[in-house]
Amino acid sequence: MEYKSNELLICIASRQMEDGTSAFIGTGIPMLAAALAKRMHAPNLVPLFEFGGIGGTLEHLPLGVGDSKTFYKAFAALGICDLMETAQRGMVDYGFLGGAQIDPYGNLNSTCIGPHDRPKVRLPGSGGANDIGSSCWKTIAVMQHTARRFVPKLDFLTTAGYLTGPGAREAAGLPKGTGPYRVVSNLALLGYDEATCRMKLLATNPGVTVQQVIENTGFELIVPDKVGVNEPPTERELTLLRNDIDPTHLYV
Amino acid sequence: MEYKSNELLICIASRQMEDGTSAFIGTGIPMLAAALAKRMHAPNLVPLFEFGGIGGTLEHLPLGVGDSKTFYKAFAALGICDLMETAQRGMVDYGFLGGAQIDPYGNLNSTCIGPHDRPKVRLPGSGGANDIGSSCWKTIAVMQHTARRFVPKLDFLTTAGYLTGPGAREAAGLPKGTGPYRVVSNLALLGYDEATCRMKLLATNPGVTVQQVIENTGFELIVPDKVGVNEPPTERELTLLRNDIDPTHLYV
Amino acid sequence: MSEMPAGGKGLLLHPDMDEVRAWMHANKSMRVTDKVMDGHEAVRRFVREGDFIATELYGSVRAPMGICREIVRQGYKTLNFAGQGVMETELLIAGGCVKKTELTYQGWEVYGISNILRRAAESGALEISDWSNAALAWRLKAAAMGISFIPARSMLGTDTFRYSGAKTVICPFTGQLYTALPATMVDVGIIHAHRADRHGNVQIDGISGFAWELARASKRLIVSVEEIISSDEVRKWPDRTMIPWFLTDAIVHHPFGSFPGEMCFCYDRDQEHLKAYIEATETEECTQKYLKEWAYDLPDHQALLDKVGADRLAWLKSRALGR
Amino acid sequence: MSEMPAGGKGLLLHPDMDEVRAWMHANKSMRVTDKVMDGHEAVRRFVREGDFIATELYGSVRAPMGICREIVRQGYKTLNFAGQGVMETELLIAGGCVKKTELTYQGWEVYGISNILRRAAESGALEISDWSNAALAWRLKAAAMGISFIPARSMLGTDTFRYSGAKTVICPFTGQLYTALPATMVDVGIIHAHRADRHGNVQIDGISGFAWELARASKRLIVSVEEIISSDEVRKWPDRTMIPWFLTDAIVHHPFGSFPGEMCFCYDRDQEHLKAYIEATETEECTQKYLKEWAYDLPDHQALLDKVGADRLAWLKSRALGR
Repeated sequence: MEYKSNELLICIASRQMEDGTSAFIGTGIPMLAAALAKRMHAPNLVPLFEFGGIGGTLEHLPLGVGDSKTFYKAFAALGICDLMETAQRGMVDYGFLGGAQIDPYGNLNSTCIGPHDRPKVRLPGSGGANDIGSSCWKTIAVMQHTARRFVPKLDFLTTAGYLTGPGAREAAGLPKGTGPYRVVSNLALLGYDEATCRMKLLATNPGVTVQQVIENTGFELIVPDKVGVNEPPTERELTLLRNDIDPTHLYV
Repeated sequence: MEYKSNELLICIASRQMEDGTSAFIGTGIPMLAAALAKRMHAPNLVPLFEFGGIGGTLEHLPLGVGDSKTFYKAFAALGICDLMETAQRGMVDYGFLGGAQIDPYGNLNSTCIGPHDRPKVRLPGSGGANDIGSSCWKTIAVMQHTARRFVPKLDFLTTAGYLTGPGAREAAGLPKGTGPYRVVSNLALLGYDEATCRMKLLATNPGVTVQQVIENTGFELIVPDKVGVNEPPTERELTLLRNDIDPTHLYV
Repeated sequence: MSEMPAGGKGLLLHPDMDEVRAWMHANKSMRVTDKVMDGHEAVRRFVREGDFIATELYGSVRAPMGICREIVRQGYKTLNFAGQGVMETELLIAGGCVKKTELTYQGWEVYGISNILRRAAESGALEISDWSNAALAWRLKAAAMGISFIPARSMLGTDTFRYSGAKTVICPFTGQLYTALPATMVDVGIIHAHRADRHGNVQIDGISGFAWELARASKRLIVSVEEIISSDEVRKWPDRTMIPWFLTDAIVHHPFGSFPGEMCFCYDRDQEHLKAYIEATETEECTQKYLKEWAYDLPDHQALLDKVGADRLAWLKSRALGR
Repeated sequence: MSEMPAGGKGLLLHPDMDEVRAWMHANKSMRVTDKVMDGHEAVRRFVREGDFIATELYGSVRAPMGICREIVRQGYKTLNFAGQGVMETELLIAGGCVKKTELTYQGWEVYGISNILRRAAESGALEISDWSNAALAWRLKAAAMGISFIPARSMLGTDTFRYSGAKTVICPFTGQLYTALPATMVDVGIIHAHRADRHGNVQIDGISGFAWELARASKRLIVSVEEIISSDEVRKWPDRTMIPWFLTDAIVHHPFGSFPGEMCFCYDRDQEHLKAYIEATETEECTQKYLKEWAYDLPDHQALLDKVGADRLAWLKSRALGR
C-alpha cells in the first residue's frame, strides 16, 4: 500500500509506545500515533495532555493539547499543575517532543533561529516541552530529518536532552535516570549511545540508505555495524489512520 | 438578665467581629461568637474554616472545624491548603485563637505544660493556630483569665504573638504588619501597647475590678489611666444565643 | 549565593509578597456585592495602561476572547502579559496593546507558528523572556500560595532558563539544586468560565487548565461566563466553586465568549473562522483588516454574536461533544 | 547555611525526591486494573510494620475509621504517623500500633483534650515532633508536586518550629526568610471518600480537606468509599475525579466507613457513641474494653454495621444535612 511520509512517521512513532505505560502527548503526530497505538498493540496506553486531560479514549482526534477531545470520556479532567507535577514526581514514562533543531545529545530548540533578542525566525517557545523533557523518564523526539535540523549546536537550547553529555543532566539538577530515548524521523529511527549519550542510528526507514541518513545529519552520527530496517506501515495501520483516526484528513 | 461566664465571653468576642471582614473561626466560643455577630451587627462577616468551608450561613452550629455544618449552604467548599494560602497571601483579616497559656506579648501555648519530651500535660498541639497566628492580619485570643494562664514565660511557644517585642515578628520572617490584636477573657478585654507590644488592659467585664484583673495576670500588665467597662450581654444577644444559635445547649 | 546559576533576564514584577499582602489588605474585601457589569466597564475599570495581565486557558479553548477583543477595542498601548495563549494574546499583540511578555508558547499547534508573534519578535517590537508552561503555572501557584518563590525541576541546564528571570536554590534538606521560580502576582487575570453567580462564585467544567492558580494570583480578576446562575444554585454545590467570590472583581456575561474557540460541553470551535483568521495574519495589512472587522468596528460582544449569526452559533452548539 | 535557624527534631522520612521518583517508576503503574478488595486484604497487602502512614480528614469527619479499626485488629506495633486526626489516630495509639508521630493536633475540640494522647505522650511511650496543620498539608503538597521542600510563612519564631524537623530558606529574589518545609511522601495514605469506580477513580463531596495532597503524597494509597460506581459514570464527570486511578492501590467498600463520625450529605455523627467513647478513654482499662468491643472482637466492617444496627444507621442517615 502506498503511504505518505507523515503516515510513516506516525506509524513508527506509534510503535515506540508500549502498552500499559503513560505518555505526554503533544499536538499532531504524537496524537495520531497514540490513537493508533491504542487501537493496535497498546490498548492500555495512557495518554496525558498537559492542560489536564488524562485517560481519555482518543475516539475523537484533538486539535490541541487543551481541547475538549483530550478529556472526552476521560477518567479525570484536572489542571496543568497536576499533570506536570505527576511527571515531576516520576509517574510519567514517556514524553513526545518536536522541534526545529536537535543536537547530538538530543537537546531541542523550539524557541528561535538566530539571536534570541532579534531572531531570524521566532518559533513558538517551549510550551510544555521543557517540562516534559526535564521530568519524564524517557523522551521521544519526532523530527523532519535534514542537516539544517540535525545540527551540531542549537541556536537556542529550549529543552534539555543530555545537555553536554554523560552526567550533565544530573549536574544541572535534573532528575536521575531521565533523558532522551528515541528520535523518530522521516528517514530513520535513532537512539543514544549509553557511554557517550550521543545520537546513534538504530534503523533506517524503508527505501532509505545509511548514507542518506548520514548526509542529512549535520553532526557525526554513531552508526553501529548492524543497522535495522523499519517495517513500512501495514495495511491495518493505514486503514485505521485514514478511516478511523483522522477521517477528515486533518493530518493525513 | 442573668448570664453565664461563657455567655459573656461569647458576647464580648462577638462584638470584636467587624462587619464585612473575614475571620478564621475555631471550634467553640469563636463559632458561637461568629454566629452571634452575623445575627447582630455583622451580617456580612465571612467565617472561614480551615478545612475548606467558606462563606457558610452558620445556620447550624458546627461541632468541629471540618464538620459539614461549616460549609452548609456555603459559597465554596475548598481544602485546607486553599484556606491557609488565602491567609498567607494576606486576604484574611482576623483569626480567633485559644490556648492554655498566653504571655505579655500575646504568644500562645497549646502544645504542652512541662518539658516537651516528657510533658506534665500534653495538650492537643498547634493545629491551625500557628498558621493563623502567623498569617492573619490580626489575631484575637479567647482565654480563661488566671495567673496560671497569663504567664511571664510560656512552657512552649506554639503560636507567635509579638515574640520578644517590637520588630521580632518581622525579624523572624513573619509577614509585616501582623500580630495579636485583642484578648477576650472572662475578666476583661485586653489589647497591646503600640510602642512595647506588651499586653494592656482596655476594659473590665461587668462586676470585675482592675485590681482583680491585675491579680489574675501572672505578669505586669499595662494599665492605662482610663479603663473602660464592657457592657453585659444584652437580652437580645442572650436570646439569640440560647434559642437560636445553640438551642441544644452544647456550649451555653 | 552569588555563584548560583541565574537567568539573565529581569522580571516584569518583583515577587515581594509583603507588598502583595498589603495591597490585598487595602484593596480586596470579602464583602458580598453584585459584580456583574458589561465587558466595556470591566476592562475600563480594572485594566490600566502598564498593567501586567494574564489570560487563561490556551489555544482556542475556553479563552476569554470577548474580553480580549474589548481590550483591543479600547486601544491599550503599554500592557505586558504573561503566558501561553494563542488567539487572545495574538489579538493583543496585533492590536498593538503589548510592550513586553513573559512567554511560554505562542503558536497554532497543528496550524503552525504564529505570524503575529514572528513579526513582533523579529522586528524587535516585542520584548520577550522565555519560560516553560509548567514554570508559568507554578509561578502563578507560588503567588496563589503567598510565597515569593517555589522550587521546580524544569528549565535547569537550558537556554530557556538563561533567557528567563529564574534563579536557582538548594534544598536545605537534600542539597538538591532546583530552579527557583519567582511568584507572579499579575495586575489583572482574565478567565472565561462556564458559569458564575452575580457575586463572582465561578464554576468551570472539564479541565481546569490553570484557572485555579490564575484566579488566586491576580490582584484584579475579570471573569467572563457563558451563564449567570443564582447564588442558591452556587450554595447547593459549594464543592463546585473553583473561584470564590472574593477573588472576583467583575463578572461579564459573554455567551460564546470563547468564539471562535471552543467551550467544552457547550460549543465547538469555528474552524472556518479560525482558518480565515490565520490566513489573514499572513500580512500585517490583512491582520489589521481582520481586527477592524472583528474588534474595532463592533461596539460590544453582542454585536459580534449578531455578526456571526444565530444559525452559525446554533450549529457550533450542536457540534459540541456531550458528557 | 549553617547559621540558618533549624528545628531540632529529625525527620521520620528523608525527603529525597529522586528516591521517590525511582520508587514510583518501579512500583506504580498507570495500568487500569480492578482494585476492589476488602479492608482486611487492603491493610495486609499495603501496610507494613515500620511504615509511615497518614490519614485524612479530621476530627470525626470523613475519617477512614473502618480501615483504622482494621489496622488495630491486625495488631501492628511499629507504625509511625503524620498528622492531625482525632478518633482514627487515637485508636491507632490506643491499640499500641504507633511508635512515633509528626503531630499537628490531637484533641476533641469542643470535648476537650485527648486522654489517649496524654497518656502516650506523658509516659514517654510516644515520640512526638510538632508541626502546624498548614505545615503538614504543605509538606504533603510538596511531595505531591515532586519537590523536596516548599517555603512557608508558618512556624517561624516559635517552639513549634524548634520542636519540628523544619529548616529555613532565603528567597533568592527578595531575601525573605521562610520556613523550609520538607516534603512528606508517606508509605501509606488512607482516605475515606464518597465514591469510586473499581479502578480507583475517586470522588469526594463537600470540603476536600487535604485529600488531594495526601493522595498524591502516598506511595501506597488505600481509599475506602461509601459507594462503588461504574466507570461509565466516572467518565461522564471526569471533572469530579479528585484522585485518578493510578494513585489508588486499594478500593474498599465501607458504607458508614466514617462511623461514628459523619460523612457530609450522607450521615451525621453518632453523638452518643462518641460521648461514650470519650468517657471510656478516661482510663486505659476502659479504653481497652472499648477497643475489644469495637475492633478486636469484630471480624470486619460488616460486623460493626450489624452491631450498630440498621435502625441506628438509618437514623444517622436521616440526620444528615442535604445540599
